[in-house]
Amino acid sequence: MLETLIIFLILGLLLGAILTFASVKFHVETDPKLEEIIEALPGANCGACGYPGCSGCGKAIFEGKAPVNSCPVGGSPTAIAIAGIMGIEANSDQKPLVARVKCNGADNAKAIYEYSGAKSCLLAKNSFSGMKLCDFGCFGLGTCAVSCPFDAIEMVNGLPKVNAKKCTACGICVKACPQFLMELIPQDQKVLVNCNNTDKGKNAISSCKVACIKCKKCEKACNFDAIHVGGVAVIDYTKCTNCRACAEVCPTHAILVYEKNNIVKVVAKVEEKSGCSGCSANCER
Amino acid sequence: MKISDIFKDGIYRKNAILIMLLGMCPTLAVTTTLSNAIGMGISVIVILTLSNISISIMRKVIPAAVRIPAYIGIIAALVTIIEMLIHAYVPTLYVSLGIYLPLIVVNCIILERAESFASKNNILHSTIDGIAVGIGFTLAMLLIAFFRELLGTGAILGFTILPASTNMLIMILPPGAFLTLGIILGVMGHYSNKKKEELENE
Amino acid sequence: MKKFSFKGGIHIHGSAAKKALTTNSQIIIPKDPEYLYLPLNQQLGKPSVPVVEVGDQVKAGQLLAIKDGGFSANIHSPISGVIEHIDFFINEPTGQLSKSIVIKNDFSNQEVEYISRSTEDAMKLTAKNIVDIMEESGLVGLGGATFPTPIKYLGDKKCSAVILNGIECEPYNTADYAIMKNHCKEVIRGLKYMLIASGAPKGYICIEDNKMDVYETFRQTLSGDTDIQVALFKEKYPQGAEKQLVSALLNQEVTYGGLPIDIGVIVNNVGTAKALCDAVELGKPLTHHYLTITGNVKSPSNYYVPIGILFKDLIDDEDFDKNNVLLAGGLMMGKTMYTEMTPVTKGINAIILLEDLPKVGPELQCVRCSSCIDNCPAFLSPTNLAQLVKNNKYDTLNEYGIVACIECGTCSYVCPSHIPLLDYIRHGKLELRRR
Amino acid sequence: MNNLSLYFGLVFSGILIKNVLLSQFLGICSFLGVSKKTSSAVGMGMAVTVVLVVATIASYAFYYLVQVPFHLEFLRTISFIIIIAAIVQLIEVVMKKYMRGLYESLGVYLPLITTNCAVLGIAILNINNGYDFLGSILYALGSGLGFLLVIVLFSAIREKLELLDIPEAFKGLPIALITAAFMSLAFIGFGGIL
Amino acid sequence: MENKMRKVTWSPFAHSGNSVNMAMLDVIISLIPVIIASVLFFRMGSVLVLLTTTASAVAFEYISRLVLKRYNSCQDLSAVVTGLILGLTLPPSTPLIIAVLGSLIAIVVVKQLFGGIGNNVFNPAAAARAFLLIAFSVPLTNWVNPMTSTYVDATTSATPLSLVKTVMMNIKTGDMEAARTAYSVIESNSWGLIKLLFTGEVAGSLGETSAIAIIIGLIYLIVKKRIHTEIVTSYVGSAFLVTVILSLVYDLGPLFPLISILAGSLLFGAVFMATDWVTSPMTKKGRIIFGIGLGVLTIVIRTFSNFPEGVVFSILIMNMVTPLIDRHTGNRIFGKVKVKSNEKK
Repeated sequence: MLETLIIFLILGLLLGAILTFASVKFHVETDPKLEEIIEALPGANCGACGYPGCSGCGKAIFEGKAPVNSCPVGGSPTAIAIAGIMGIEANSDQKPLVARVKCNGADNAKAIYEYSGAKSCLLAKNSFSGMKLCDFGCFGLGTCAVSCPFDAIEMVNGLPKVNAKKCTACGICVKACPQFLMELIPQDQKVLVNCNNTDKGKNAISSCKVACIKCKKCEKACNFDAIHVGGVAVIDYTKCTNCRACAEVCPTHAILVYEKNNIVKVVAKVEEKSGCSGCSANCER
Repeated sequence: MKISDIFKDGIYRKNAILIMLLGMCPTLAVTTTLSNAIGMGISVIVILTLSNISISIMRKVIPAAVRIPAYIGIIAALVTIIEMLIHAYVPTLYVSLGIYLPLIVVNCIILERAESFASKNNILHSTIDGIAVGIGFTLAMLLIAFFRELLGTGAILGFTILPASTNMLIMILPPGAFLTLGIILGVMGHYSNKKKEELENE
Repeated sequence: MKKFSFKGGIHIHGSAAKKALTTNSQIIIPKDPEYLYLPLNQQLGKPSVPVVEVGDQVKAGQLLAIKDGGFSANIHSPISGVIEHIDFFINEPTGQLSKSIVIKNDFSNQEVEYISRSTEDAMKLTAKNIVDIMEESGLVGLGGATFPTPIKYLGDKKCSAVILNGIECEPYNTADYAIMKNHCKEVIRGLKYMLIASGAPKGYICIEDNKMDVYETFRQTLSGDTDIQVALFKEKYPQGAEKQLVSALLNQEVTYGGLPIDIGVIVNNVGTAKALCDAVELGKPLTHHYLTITGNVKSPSNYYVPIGILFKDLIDDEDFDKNNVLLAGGLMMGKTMYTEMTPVTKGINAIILLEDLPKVGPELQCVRCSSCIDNCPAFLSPTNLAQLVKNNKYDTLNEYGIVACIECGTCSYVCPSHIPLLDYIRHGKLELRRR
Repeated sequence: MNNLSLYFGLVFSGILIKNVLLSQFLGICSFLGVSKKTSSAVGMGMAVTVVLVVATIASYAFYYLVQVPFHLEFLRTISFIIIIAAIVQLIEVVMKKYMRGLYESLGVYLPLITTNCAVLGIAILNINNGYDFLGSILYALGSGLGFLLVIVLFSAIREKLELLDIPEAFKGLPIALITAAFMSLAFIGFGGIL
Repeated sequence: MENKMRKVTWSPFAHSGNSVNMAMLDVIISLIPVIIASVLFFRMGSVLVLLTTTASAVAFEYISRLVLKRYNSCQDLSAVVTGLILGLTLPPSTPLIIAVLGSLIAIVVVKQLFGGIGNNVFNPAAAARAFLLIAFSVPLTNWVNPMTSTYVDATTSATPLSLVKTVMMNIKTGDMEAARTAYSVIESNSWGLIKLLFTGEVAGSLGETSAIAIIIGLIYLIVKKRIHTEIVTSYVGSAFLVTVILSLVYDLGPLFPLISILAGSLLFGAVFMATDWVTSPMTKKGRIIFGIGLGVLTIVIRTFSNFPEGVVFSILIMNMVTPLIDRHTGNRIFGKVKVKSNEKK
C-alpha cells in the first residue's frame, strides 16, 4: 500500500515536474483568442469534426477556415460561445434574410429558340444571351439550385423556388446567377417586384407578359414612398409595410405577394369595385 | 434542466454510438455476442456513472489547466477497480472482453461526458446523465450484437435458433461488425431524414 | 512514307462520306446581296472602331473600321454602297450583342485602287513591310479562331518555323481543301511571305492523308524547294488543333497556357496564306473568304463569299425550312445559330444544316471506362473535371489543368454514358473566369 | 535466424494480418474522424506511429523496471495512460519549439492521440503477449504502419465517396463503415500468411 | 420572328454511338464461351447456379432502384453481367440460397448503396465472392468432378489448384520433402494436366476451369476494345514472373509456373473481374501498377495464406488502392512540365 503511494507520488511528481519544466522552457506564444476557442470546445478530442482534435478544430475556426458550429458534439451552445469569442454576434437589429427570385418569366417570357444544351445558366447566357427574348429573365436551368449547399432551391415550372425554412441566406445563389436575379430580402417582406427587365415598357412587355412596364402606377399608389421606378420598379424594404397597394395597381402583375412561401397574384382593386374582372384579366398592357 | 430531458438525450436523442458516433472501438469489437455486449455495457454504465459523480463532486476543486489529465486519472482508477472486480467475480467475461476492458479508459464517451456535462452540472444531474448515456450505449451495443450473434452463430444469448447451415461466420468477424453498424446507421439515417423532411414540409 | 500523328484523338464515324458531299464541287461565287452586315468584333480581341459614318458612300475595299490597339483588326468593305446603320445587332456568331456596320449595296461595283506588286517585287519586301500589309488588310486567322495574324509576327521571340495548317479535320468542312486544290501556288507564295515576315528558316504545309491529291500537287509544285516541306498526317480528329499539330510535327509541346510562338513556332491556316498572298500581290484587303455550305441541303458546295453576307442570302429558304439545326463552323466545334439573319464573319468557314441534333441517350453515371482520358488530345481527365464541376468544386479545376482544354469535343463524342463532358468543362471555365 | 523471422513476422502481422484498425478495432474513433482528407490522414498515421513506438518504449520500461519489481502490475492501466498522456504532451511541446515544420504537419494530431485506443491498447497487448523489448518496439512499429496504411487508403476512398451519388441516408459515416467492412474483408485474405 | 424555333445547343453535334448497354452486351457475349464450357462440364449444377445468380441480381437491382426512388437501371445490363460473373466464380454445388445471398451482397450492398453503376468502390462480384467464402467456407470449397458431378475427395483426387497449394504449403512450413512428393504428383503428368486445364475438364468453380473459353472471350473483348489489355497482361505477367521466381528458388521444374497460372480462377479473374472499368484505375500507368499489384498479391495470398485462392482478395485489395493510384498516376497535362515529386518530400 505504502509502496503504491510512493511510486505514484514519485511518478506524478516526476512527470509533473518534467511537463512544467517543458512548458515553461519551450513556451510558444499563442493568440489568447485561439486558446479561448479551444477552451470553449468540449475537449473530447474525438475527431468527429474532421479536424485533428479540439485544438485543430479550434485553430481552423480561429483562422476562419471552419464555421463556428464545426463541433458536432458541442452543438449549438458551443457554437454560440465560440461565436461570442470570435466577435460574430447574432445581430438582433438585422432582420433574418431569405433569398428570392426577381423574375416570373418562365412561360410568360417569349422564347426565341429551343435550347437543348447543357443545363447551365452560364452556358445559356453565352449562347445569344439565353433563349428568352427578354435579356434579363430567368433561364430556368437551375444553376442556383445546383449551387445551393442546403438544397433550399427547387426548380418548379422553370423558375427557382426558395424553401424559406432551408434557406440560410448565405448568398451563394446570388453570386451563382449569371442574370443577377437572386436577392436577399428580409424574411417578413411579402410584396416583391418579380421583374428585372430594365428595357422600355413597350420592349419589355413584348418580350414577357409579366414584365415591369415602368408605368409608375405603383409609385403613385404607395403611401409610404417605398417603391420607385428606376430601370425597373424597386421596393425599399426599410419603408415597405406590405400593404399591397402597389401589387394591386400593377397592370402586368410584375409585383406579387408571397404568402406561406407561395406566390399569390393580387387581384386589382378596380375589379372588386366594378365587379367585372374581364378586362383586366385579359389585358396585357 | 429537466431530468426526463437528460434521460431522453442520453438514451436516444443523443445516443453515444448511433448519433454521436463515440466509443466505436468496444462497440465494434465486443458485440460478437449479446452476453459480451451486456457485460461491456454494464461496465460502462458503472464507470460512467461513477466518473460523472466524482468529477461533478470535484468540479470546483480541479484547476482548469490540468482538468483533462485529472479526469483521465480518475477514470483510469475507476476502470482499474472494475477490471479487478470482473476479474475476480466473472472471469469468463474478463477473458472475452480482453483488452477492451482496460481500454474503457480512453473511451471518448466517458471523457466527453466528464468534460461537457459532469464538469458543469450538479451531482444529481451528472449521476442521471451517466446512467442515461450508459444505458443508451448499452442498448445500441445490444442492437448490433443481436444481429451479429443471430446471423453469425444462429443463436441469441447462446440459445441456438437458426440451423448451422445458415451461420455466416463473417458476421462475427471484423467485416460483419463494420457492415452491421454501417447498415444500422444507414437505415436510421433513412428514417431520420424522412422525419426531417416531414418537419420541413409542414 | 512517314505520317505524323499525335497522342489521343478519334476517328469520326462517317467522316469520309460527309466530306465527299463537297470535295468535288465547284467553288460558287454568290451574287452580291443587297445588304451586308459587318460586326465590329469579328476578331479575337477588341472590337474595331468605325471610321465611316451613316450615309457615307463607300467603295469595295475601303477601310470601314480601324483596329483598336494591337489586339484587333481592320475591317474593309467587300462592296460599294452606302452605310445604312451603325448600331447594335444581335445576329452575330459569338451570340452577344455587337455593333455592326450595315452597308446597302448600290451595285456600281466601284473599287478602291489596290496597290499591286509583281511576285518578284513582293519577294523583296522586308519583314516589316509584310507585317504592315497584314495589319492594313485586316488579316486574322481564318481557321476559325480569328486570332489577329500580325500579332503572331510582332513578338520579339525568335521564330524557327512557320506551319501552314491544311489539315481540316472537321468531318464536313472542305473549304481549306478547295483553297489548296485551286490556289496551290498562292498558298505557297503566301507561306513564303510569312517566312519573310517571321524570319523563320523553315516552313511546313500540313495535309491529312484523306487529301492525297492535294498532297501530291503540293509535293510536285514544291519539288526542289528545301525551305518548305509538305508533311502528311494521319486522318484523325482533332489533328488540326494548333497545339496538337505542332506536337505531332515537331515533337515539341506548346507550354501550358502558352501560344505556339513561345516555342518559336507560328501556325497559320492555308486560307490565311492565300489571303496574305492576295494582300501582298494584289493589294486586296480581307473582304472575301471561302466557306463550305453542306449537310442536309440541295446542293452542298464550297463558296467564295463576301464577309458580312447573311446566311439567308446564301441558302435557299427551302433548305432552311426542312432543317432544325443551323451550324456555323464545324460539326465538332461549331456553334448553333438560331436565325439565318446571321452574317458570315471572318471566322466562319462552314455552314452546316442538320435535320436534327444527334439522338443521344440520357446522361448516365460515369462508368470510368476512361475512353475520354485515353482520347483527350490535351491529356486531361474530362470525367474528373466534370465531376468537380458537378460538385461545385471549382477551386481544384486549375489543378487538373482545365486551361489546357481545347474544347474539341472528343470526350463528349466518345462517352458511353452520354455525359456532356465538354459542357461541364465549359461551365467550369466560365465559372473560373467569372471569379 | 529464427529470431529474425519472428521479429519480421511481428512487423508484418502488425501491418497486414492483425491490423490495428481492421481486425483489432483499436483507434476507430480517429480512423473515422480524421480520414476525410488524405493529407490529414497521412499526418495522423505518422503521428500515431511515432507515439506508438515512443509510448511502447516508455511503458515497457516502466512496467518491467518499476511495476514488476514492486509487484504493482495491477496498476498497469492507470500508470500507462498517465505515461502516455505525459509523453504526448512532452512530444508536442518539444516539437512545437524546435521542429516547427514537423509540428505543423504532425504535431496538431498529437492531442488526439492521448485518447486513441491504439496507443494504450498496443502498450497493454505488448505486456499481455509477453514480447521482449525489441519485439514490443517492432510490434508497435508494425501496428503504427498498419494504422498509417489503412487510414491513408481509407481516406483516399472517402475523398472519392464525397463525389459519388450515394443514397442520402447512407452518405457520410454509414457508407464509410460499409467501405471499412469490405476493406477488412480484403485484409482477411492475408490471414495465415505467417 | 418566324414561328419555327431552331434548336440551339453546344458542340459537338455528333456522338460515336457508344453506350454502356453495348459495352455490357459485349461482356455478356464474351462470357458465352465460358458459360458453354461450364454447362458442358457441370451440367445442371451450372445452369441452376447461373440462372439463380443472374435472375436474383436483376431482381435485386430492380427492387433496390425502386426503393431508392431512382430510375430503373436494369436495362443497362450491368446487373446481368454482375450476376453471371458472380455465378461463374461459384462452385457448381453451391446451395442456391447462398447464391441468392451473393447477389444480394453484390448488387445491394456493394453496388447500389454506393450509388449504382459507376459508383461502386469494390468489384461487386469479387466482393460478394469473398463475402460468401468467409461466411460459408465449407459449401464454397466443396468441389465436384466435371461430367460425373460427384464430390471431389480430398485424399484421392483434388483440384489442380489444391495440388499447387499443397506444394506451396509444404514449402511454407519448410517441409521440402513433402513439397517434393506433392510436386511429383503434378510433375508425373504435367502435360496432361495442362491439357486438362486448357479444355477445362477439371474440378473448380464454374467459369474458371476452361482456359480456352476464357481466352476466346478475351479475344472478343480485345477486338471490341472493351477492356484495357494492360491490366490482363500485367496481371498475368507479374503472377507468372513471381511463380517463375518461386519455382527457380525451390527447383520446381519449368512447367510449374504455367500450371499455377492456369489453375484456379487467375485467368478468369484477370479477364473478367480485374478489368472491370469502374473499379480499376483510369490511366495506363495506373492500370499497369494495378495489374502488377494484383499478380503479386494473388500469388502471395495463394501461396502463403489460409485460403486456397487469392484472386478475389487481391482484386478487393487493389480496388481499395485504386483511388490512391488514380490520384498519383494522373496523365501529364499537355504542355505542362512535370513537377518533380521528390523535391516536395
